[in-house]
Amino acid sequence: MGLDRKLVRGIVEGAIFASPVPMSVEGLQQLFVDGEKPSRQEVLRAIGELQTAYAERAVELIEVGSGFRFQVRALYAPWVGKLWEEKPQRLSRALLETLAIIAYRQPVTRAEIESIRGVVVSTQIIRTLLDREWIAVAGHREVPGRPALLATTRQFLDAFSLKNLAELPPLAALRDIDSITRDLEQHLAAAKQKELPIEGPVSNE
Amino acid sequence: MGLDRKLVRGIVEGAIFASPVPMSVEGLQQLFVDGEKPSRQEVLRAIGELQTAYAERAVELIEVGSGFRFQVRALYAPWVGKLWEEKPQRLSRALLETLAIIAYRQPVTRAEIESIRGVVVSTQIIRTLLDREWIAVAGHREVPGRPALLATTRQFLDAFSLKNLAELPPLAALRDIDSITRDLEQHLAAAKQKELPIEGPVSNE
Amino acid sequence: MASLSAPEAEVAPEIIAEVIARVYGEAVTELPEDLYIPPDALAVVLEAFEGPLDLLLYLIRKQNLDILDIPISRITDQYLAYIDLMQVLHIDLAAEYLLMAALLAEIKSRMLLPKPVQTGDEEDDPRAELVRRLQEYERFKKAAEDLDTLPQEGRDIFPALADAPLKIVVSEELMIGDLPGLLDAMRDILRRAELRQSHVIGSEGLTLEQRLREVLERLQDDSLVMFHELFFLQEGRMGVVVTFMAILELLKQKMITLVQESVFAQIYVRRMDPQSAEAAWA
Repeated sequence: MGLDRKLVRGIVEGAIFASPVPMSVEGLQQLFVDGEKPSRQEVLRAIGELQTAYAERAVELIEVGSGFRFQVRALYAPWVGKLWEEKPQRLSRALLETLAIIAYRQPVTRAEIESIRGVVVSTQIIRTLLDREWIAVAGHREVPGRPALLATTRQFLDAFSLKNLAELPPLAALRDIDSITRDLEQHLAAAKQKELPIEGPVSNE
Repeated sequence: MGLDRKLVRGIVEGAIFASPVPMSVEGLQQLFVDGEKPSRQEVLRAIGELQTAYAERAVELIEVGSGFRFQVRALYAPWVGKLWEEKPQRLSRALLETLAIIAYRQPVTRAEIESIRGVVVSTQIIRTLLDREWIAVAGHREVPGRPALLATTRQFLDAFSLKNLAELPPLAALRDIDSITRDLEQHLAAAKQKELPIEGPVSNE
Repeated sequence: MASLSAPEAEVAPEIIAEVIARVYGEAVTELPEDLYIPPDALAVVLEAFEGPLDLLLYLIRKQNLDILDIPISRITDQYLAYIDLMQVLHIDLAAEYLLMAALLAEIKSRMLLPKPVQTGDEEDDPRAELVRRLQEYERFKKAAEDLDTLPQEGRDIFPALADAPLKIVVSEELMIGDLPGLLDAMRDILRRAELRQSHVIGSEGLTLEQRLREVLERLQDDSLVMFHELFFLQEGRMGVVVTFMAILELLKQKMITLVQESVFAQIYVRRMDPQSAEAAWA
């Protein structure tokens, strides 16, 4: 019965790395078909083994509220943090569209975003939005795979100079992602002119 | 001078994992301040060491068009792919053909693509390709209308796990236009002599 | 005009022998062999073709013919029958299909004309341009198939990403730079401890060394513990102060580190390096 222990561990490892959001034990179990599904214990054991295996690595496997994720060790933050420092990467259309859909349809799963946009939403885009804290995981849909439900955050409102979601441009043409992303772009440009670095070191007091 | 070799390796490791897009050697070097910046060789050595260190892990460090990234080993794809409820839709033939023409003939105008495919290229397809950042406008042809010249991007290479365009599957299986024309002429001449249009030597494939 | 030449006999029983289309004035009563497809499926079939060149290639390949030597008359007839049928079935045809039909018809008629005496050998076979286009299209059709076999991100390839390290990482930095923040947190804890002061248990010889061990034990695994979780409010002000001093001491010795995602966010405490810390306290 069940899969080889090493294979289970590899799947757990790969899935935690590939998932843009933390993976719960149940979420990990659901990657397996019924006959081969490892028990909760087996998944936790695999996670334990991975934590040991990564003891000497630059990333660590940690548990947070909604599950497990790999995270770069704090030791490397001074260097790795520079990835975010400079270039306020320009927002791609794909990113803006994804964001617009999340803003208007929240909470939504990635699959729903994909079905609206008609193209695959890359992990990088979700990751970037999570990194900027413009979106967050608001829960999980109770269907196989327990996909994360994504929603926008207060930081999103701040970044786009919106007081609340009601201030979003009205969704007159439900399908017209084009005009919505244009609106978002304008909002962002206006917000930028007014001021404030979007994130960045804030001095105390 | 410079930083401890192990520290450099950890920074490289952490940065490649943390970056939502592949990291180039230069990009990695830029994480360091001037005094401690490792040489290109040192960065590449660190990458080599990491590739060895991850030999037994479920993720591997590989080089693609725009740099280095970690990715889940193909072995685990069947399980990890289930993270997304819906399989990404297959790329349509129309999109693949358009993309192939751009990849092999770049830079090309839309009209040139249309003349090869014999059909109008839908705006939606070009939009999708631009949106995914697989293609970009590389300039304009200096003819009336100044049509955009389309070319593939590094993201295209990344998406198809290619280091560079030379790694594209060769078009070699197909005869170049000159020899086709030559063959054709010879063949037609022969056929004319016989006066029978049918059944020539079948040479394709 | 030649009638449909290709498909002899073999009419599928469900095809009714009535005029189903007119091709260049000729009544078509039988579907060509290639068209034995349930009519409903035709729309689907047409969608399967990427255009007239693709359809033409299909007709040629299906009969194992060489592109270089298309029996133009036969292929033209088949193509036209196809197109005509589409129209009968009210399937919208892109203009390109009709354009190709016209081109084929033209080539066919040119080939039927007696050749004028040639002045040189430069005169092109009327098929040459079409053949060139078919070849060219076929190359890219194949290239597109090849492209589709490459490992594709999102389909076969999944990038492995780790989260960014928590943003502001401090041990000594926090001691200096964000001491106010730390003290603020402390003040909150003390205030809460005071609220509980009512049932203070008489201080039972709490030593700093003992507290150091306890704090480290709390941080045993690599996990982050919230700063305020290290305090036991029941111990009252004294216990809280001892714990605070223990934390400061551990920070100084770099046994632990404080982590804060942003300035007003929670402060977390974590062990610096489990191995060396273990050794130091063994």
